[in-house]
Amino acid sequence: MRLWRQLLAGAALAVLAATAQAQDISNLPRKETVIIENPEGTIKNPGWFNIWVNGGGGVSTGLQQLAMDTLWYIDPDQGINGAWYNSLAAEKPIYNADFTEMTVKLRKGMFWSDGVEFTADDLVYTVQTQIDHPGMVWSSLLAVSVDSVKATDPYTVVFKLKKPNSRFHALFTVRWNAIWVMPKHVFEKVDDPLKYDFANPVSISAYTLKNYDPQGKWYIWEKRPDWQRTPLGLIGEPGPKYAAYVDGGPPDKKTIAQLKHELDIIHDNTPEGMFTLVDQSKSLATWFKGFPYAHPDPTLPAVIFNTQKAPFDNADVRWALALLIDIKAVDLASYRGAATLSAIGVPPTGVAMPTYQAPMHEWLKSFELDTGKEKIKPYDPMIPTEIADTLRKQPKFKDQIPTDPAAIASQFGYGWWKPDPKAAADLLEKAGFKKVGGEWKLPDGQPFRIRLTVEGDTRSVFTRAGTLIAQQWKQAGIDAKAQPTTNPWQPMQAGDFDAAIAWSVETWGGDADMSFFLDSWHSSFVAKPGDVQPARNWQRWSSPELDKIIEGIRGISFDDPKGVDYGLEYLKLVVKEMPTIPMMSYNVFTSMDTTYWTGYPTFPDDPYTDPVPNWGNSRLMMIKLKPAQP
Amino acid sequence: MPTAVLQTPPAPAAAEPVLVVDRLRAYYRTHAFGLDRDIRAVDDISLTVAPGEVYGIAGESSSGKTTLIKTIVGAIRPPLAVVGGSVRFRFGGEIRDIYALTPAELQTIRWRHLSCILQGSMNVLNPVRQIRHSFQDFAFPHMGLKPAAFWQAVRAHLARLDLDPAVLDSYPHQLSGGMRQRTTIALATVCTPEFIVADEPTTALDVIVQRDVLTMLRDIQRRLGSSFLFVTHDMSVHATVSDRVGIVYAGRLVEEAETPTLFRGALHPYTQHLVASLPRIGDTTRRASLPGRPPSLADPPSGCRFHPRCPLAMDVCREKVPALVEAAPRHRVACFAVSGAPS
Amino acid sequence: MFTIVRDLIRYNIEFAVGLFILLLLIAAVVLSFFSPYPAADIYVVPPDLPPDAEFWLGTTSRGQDTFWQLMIGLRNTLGFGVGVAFLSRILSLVVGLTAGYAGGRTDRVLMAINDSVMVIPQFPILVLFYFVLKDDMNWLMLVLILSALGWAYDARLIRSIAMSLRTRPFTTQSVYSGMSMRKILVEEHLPYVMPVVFATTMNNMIWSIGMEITLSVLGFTDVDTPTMGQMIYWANSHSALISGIWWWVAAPVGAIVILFIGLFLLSMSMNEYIDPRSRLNRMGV
Amino acid sequence: MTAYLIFISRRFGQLLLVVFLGISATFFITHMTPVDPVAESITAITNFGKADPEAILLMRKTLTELYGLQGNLFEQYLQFWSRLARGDLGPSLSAFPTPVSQIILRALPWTVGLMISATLISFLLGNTLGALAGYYRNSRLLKLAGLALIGLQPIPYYILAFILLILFGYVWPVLPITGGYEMNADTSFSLTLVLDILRHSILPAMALVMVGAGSWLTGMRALTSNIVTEDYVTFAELGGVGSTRILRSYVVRNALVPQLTGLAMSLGAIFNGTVITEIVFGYPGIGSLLISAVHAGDYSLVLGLASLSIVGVAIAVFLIDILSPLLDPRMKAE
Repeated sequence: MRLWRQLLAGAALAVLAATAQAQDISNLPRKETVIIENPEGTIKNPGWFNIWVNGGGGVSTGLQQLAMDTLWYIDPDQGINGAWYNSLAAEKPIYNADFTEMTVKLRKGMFWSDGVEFTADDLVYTVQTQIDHPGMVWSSLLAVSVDSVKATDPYTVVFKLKKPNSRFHALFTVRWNAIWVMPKHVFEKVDDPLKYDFANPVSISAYTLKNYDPQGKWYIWEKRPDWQRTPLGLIGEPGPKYAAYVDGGPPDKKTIAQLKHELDIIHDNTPEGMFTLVDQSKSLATWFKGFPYAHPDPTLPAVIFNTQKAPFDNADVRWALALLIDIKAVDLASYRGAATLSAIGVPPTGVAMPTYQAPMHEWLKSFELDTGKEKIKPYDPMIPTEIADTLRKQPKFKDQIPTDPAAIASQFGYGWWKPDPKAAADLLEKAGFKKVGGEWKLPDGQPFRIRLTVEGDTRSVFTRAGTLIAQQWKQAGIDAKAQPTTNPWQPMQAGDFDAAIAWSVETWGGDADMSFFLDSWHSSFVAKPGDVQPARNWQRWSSPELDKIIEGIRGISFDDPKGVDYGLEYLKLVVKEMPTIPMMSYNVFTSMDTTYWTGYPTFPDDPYTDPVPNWGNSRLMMIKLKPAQP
Repeated sequence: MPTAVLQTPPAPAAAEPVLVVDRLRAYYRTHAFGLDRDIRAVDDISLTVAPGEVYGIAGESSSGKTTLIKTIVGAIRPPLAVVGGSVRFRFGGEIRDIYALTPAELQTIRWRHLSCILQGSMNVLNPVRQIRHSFQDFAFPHMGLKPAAFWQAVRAHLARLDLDPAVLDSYPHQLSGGMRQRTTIALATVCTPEFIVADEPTTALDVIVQRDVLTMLRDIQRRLGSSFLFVTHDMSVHATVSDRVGIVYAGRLVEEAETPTLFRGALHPYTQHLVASLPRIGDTTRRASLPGRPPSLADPPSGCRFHPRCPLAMDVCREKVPALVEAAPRHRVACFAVSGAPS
Repeated sequence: MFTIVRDLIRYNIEFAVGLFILLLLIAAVVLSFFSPYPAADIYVVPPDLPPDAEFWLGTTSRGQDTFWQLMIGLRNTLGFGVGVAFLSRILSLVVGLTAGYAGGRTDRVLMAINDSVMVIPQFPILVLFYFVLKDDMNWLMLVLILSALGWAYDARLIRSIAMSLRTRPFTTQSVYSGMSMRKILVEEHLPYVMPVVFATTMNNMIWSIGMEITLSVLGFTDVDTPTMGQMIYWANSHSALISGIWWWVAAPVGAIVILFIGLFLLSMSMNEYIDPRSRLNRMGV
Repeated sequence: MTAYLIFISRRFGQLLLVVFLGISATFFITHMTPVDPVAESITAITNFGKADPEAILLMRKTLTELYGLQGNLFEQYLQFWSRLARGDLGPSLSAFPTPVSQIILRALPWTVGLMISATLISFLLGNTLGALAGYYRNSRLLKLAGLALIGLQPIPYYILAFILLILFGYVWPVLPITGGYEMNADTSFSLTLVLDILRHSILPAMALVMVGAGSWLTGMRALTSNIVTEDYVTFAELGGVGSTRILRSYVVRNALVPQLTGLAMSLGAIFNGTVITEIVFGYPGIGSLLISAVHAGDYSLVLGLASLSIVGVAIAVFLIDILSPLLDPRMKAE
């Protein structure tokens, strides 16, 4: 007993000692430090900086945003000097006529943080080393397309390709990430690049590693004194002297941390968390000033069907299920209304809005669907407006909901499918289904059973959407049930699922070229049932028309205006076939605190980049951020 | 210390009594778990014990013996409650009313002046500690000696009782029942208390062991000259040990006399029965066993509590409670058949 | 029996309160079958309403009536905890008493099994089971798995008591008086370990329900069976704690706390009654 | 004495058996998981970036070979034991080629430090209150204290932790809410570092104790309330032995054996880590490591952690078994 008295006394003392201390979260000068959430959370193998090997080290720990670089960037939004800009490359890629050769001109006077100049040798080494070491991240990508690579002079590299590839440069064009260049002079000294942890990474960008948590919870980067000698430096001088990427913890905790001004940028949050911040923080910046606040990433959450599995191989069934969804309810249940809807197969964001969404909007209004009994016009352009009206009724959002149709379109989307149980029933009957005692039966008499795979707690909004969609299907007489799993990509790769809420469409955002995701939808990549399906055609759907479109795109250069026409063709095709039910943009609730920093990207004032901080592209923020306090 | 023991002379019977129990009433008051009643375990008992005297208390099991002792030594835990009467000890010339004492005072009296030997010696010693610790806990605080002197005294005491000092280093479960009981007795007597209460100290021991223990008790009592309150249901034990015996029946004292008197001329039918049931050499007649069983103390029979089983029962016995009256010098009995019905 | 209960209520406040709580819970369970809404359906009422006359415990951000969610959740959680506790108690009593009494080879074999179960790290195993079973990882399955994992520890506790009981004279006596082992264990030893069993039952229920909640919070359970854990999971994934929907969290937490205080009071008063050495049974003066 | 030695050696054999059975069971359950480490790794690589299906198929092949996952389950099982026999847990699959042992050892001290202190504090607190409550049965104060702890105990740990976090991190911001030490702290040993670490451990420890003490209390209370009715306690009271002494040397001393078993168990079990503590307070440790390993299908890491806790608990059980005859002399060494 005496012992525990002592222990208690000890604890009490500890509390005193603790409270006596100052409450800084770090000993860095706060005014010169920007603190950013890294969604990777705690890094399992913190000391691993070899980003070319998947060694359990972090990627968006600031490593790819602030220390790595490569030839080109395409910004998901406007960018500072245009969406597509040259980084280590001096100019755009130069292809030969049949796209079997690509020449790259490199910038002069770019230096690694250890003072060695970046030259063509580094690029050649990057490509060759990865081809030679199959375990490396981009090894296979390069191996399958590169025949040979050589430097014709210190600032020119020529790739000879195994087969025509008009999009080869995409490998070196950052959308979230790309193939980062390796420092030859460091790696050539190690005997096995697969086992090398690349401690104290030399940087080719404006920051270098200052310190990191051996427990993997924070990484601190410091502005390079010679930041001018880096591609990022060429765009402008970075504001923050230090940038810390930290493990934010659960949403509620991040929110508290930002209210305490201990976390400048929250990567993503629950809608409620975001609303709480809007409600309580006096120093908040968000992408959309008002509702829905979030940044729409160029990623398209959808109901993805396993089209190799009956009855989901039948377009009528897929359409029926689409018409049984009340998107308004889903939107309110998942994003609490804070989503940008999309009826078509391209994320409603960036250039896609003018190039695809707007023109398709007109086409959809007149689009007709044959239910077997009648022809209906399923498209409802009024839905976003109705959602806006519903939200406007809630006092706390009242004055934040736009009324101008254009604004509504850009924030809530152009439209979606009108719920139509009757048409859905017709379609199911057309597909040979029967309704027995309020229960839909397959043609063979079995109950119509759907397990809708959703991602568990990590993406709660998807879980919410899935649960509600399952419920709506259930109410229509289908044995539907949402099935949360911690990693939906697992069953989707294995083809072990009925339907899932995930995405198989990702675009550049800042560029109209669809090949980024569409190329992988080619029938030649569709795995046999039971085999592993490579990214991204999780629906395992293919059609001759689609193949034609894809091959067409392959045949033209990336900046050929015909690309947009192909894009529109693809969009119309997937509307008819409905291989996935596109729902909305992937809205990321990124919130930024202006207590210490200003100049965050916002729409429409200055949408210069995606604020979502794990994107390689988000490095542009460093240029625009200015201290808020002297 | 030892010398002191040797010098203590046997106290004269006429001296001031060391214990006076006056009209003691102790009931179990229970108000729970389906039972809501008073159990009159000790009902209006008065007795005195002279210095150096061994006062025996006899009676069937569940007649209230144990409770009587608990009450006398002041080990009173709910639901047991003292309803009336008093218990006074006379230690070193001053009178101590056991119920008037503060817990602290009570503690100073225990073992120094008043110690006990309990029934069921198996569990009276802390099973997980060596016996030396018991001596340490029980005796050391009361003897006011330096540790060295203390242990020397303890060893001497054990030796005097023919106990190997090695018992100090053994655990209770390592000792035989007899050994354990002897150790307990050694423990109870090491402080040479004026008054020792022994509750069925020899029960559950086999006959031979019983004898040793009894002789040991007797002889230690002689040597210390302490008074004993000796409880057992076994009349033969009383015959050998007690100077005076009180018979308890259903919570009341029904007869009290010096041992020889009691065994030769018991007056109360119940006592007569107890005495008669003792085996005697050469006697072959069947023992007449007493009909019926001891009454429930929860609602005892009206009048004389023995009447349902009494061969001499009269009407008056059913209505009136016979008082304990002196039938002969130093011989008290509570029976209308002896004292005659009240007019 | 009836008089006992009556007097327990009359004279033992702990029991009275405990019983009252228990009745409340039973009422809740019964009530849950009359819920106006299907348990798992969402957006059946307007979301985020604070408690008022119409919605006694307010409504959740999923448009569910917190009160009815709580009733149904209580039913499942209670069933869950009791199920696990009951099954695992039986296992641990049988193993613990037998091993402790029999000793020797029996003891060694039983303890080898016991320890193997005991050392298997529960949490990873549960998570793994979730991955393996996926859709089949329902409420009942979890009950079985947890019971299979949750007995070993208490079996040891009971064993250690049984071992010391064996050295008591009354055991030896009953052995000589030719009682069968079963009889000795059930009639002589069981009452002695009962208080501990009661205590462990509580802890076991706290453990199993806690496990269920932990797994739920991490999203490793069946979201279609509302339990306390599920309520907290959903509340948590809607940031209820910080967005001021406190009733969504308070309801299940309050319920659980009350549930366990009730259990505790009951087990406390029960000990008084069952423990063979509590003064009452020794009153045979 | 020799009997005791035989007993120990026999128990040691049992220990080895238990460890073997436990680890084997975990091995097979682990390999039942449908999660495929290669697929996971590929997801990690391609989820965001450019993905060329052809390339991905090639990647599968190379990674499967690299991770040494070819060969059937039984072969892998043998391989596993032969490696383990050499004390090698193999390379982590989700952090290839870093050795599992290195990853675990990095996080372990934090878990051990936090858990041991938290466990001991709750043990002492719970048992002390439990013993007192069982001995002084009608003390109002103790009843209240007991109820308080018992009321805290069932509160879902996640919620309790968060409430503490909000109270001491936001409402009354006196304690740090995240990490094992402040960001950019100089990790070379110094008083400031120790204080800093202490400071960061207060909230997690507090939460653990709050939920932990209750069960000790109830257990101890039940045991004590039995023991106080034992003859040797009554006798000691008649012997005028002081009540604190009775409580300590008679009551507690006799109740200690089962409780110490419990303590040894929970000390052995600390290698399970405390996932939620680590999640809520962003505290370093092996708990969240385990979760991520399970998600990533990183068999070798899961097994490494599992084996650790298996050995931990097994040894605890072993120790308590060989020690209990010394604690309670009545138990003969069997």
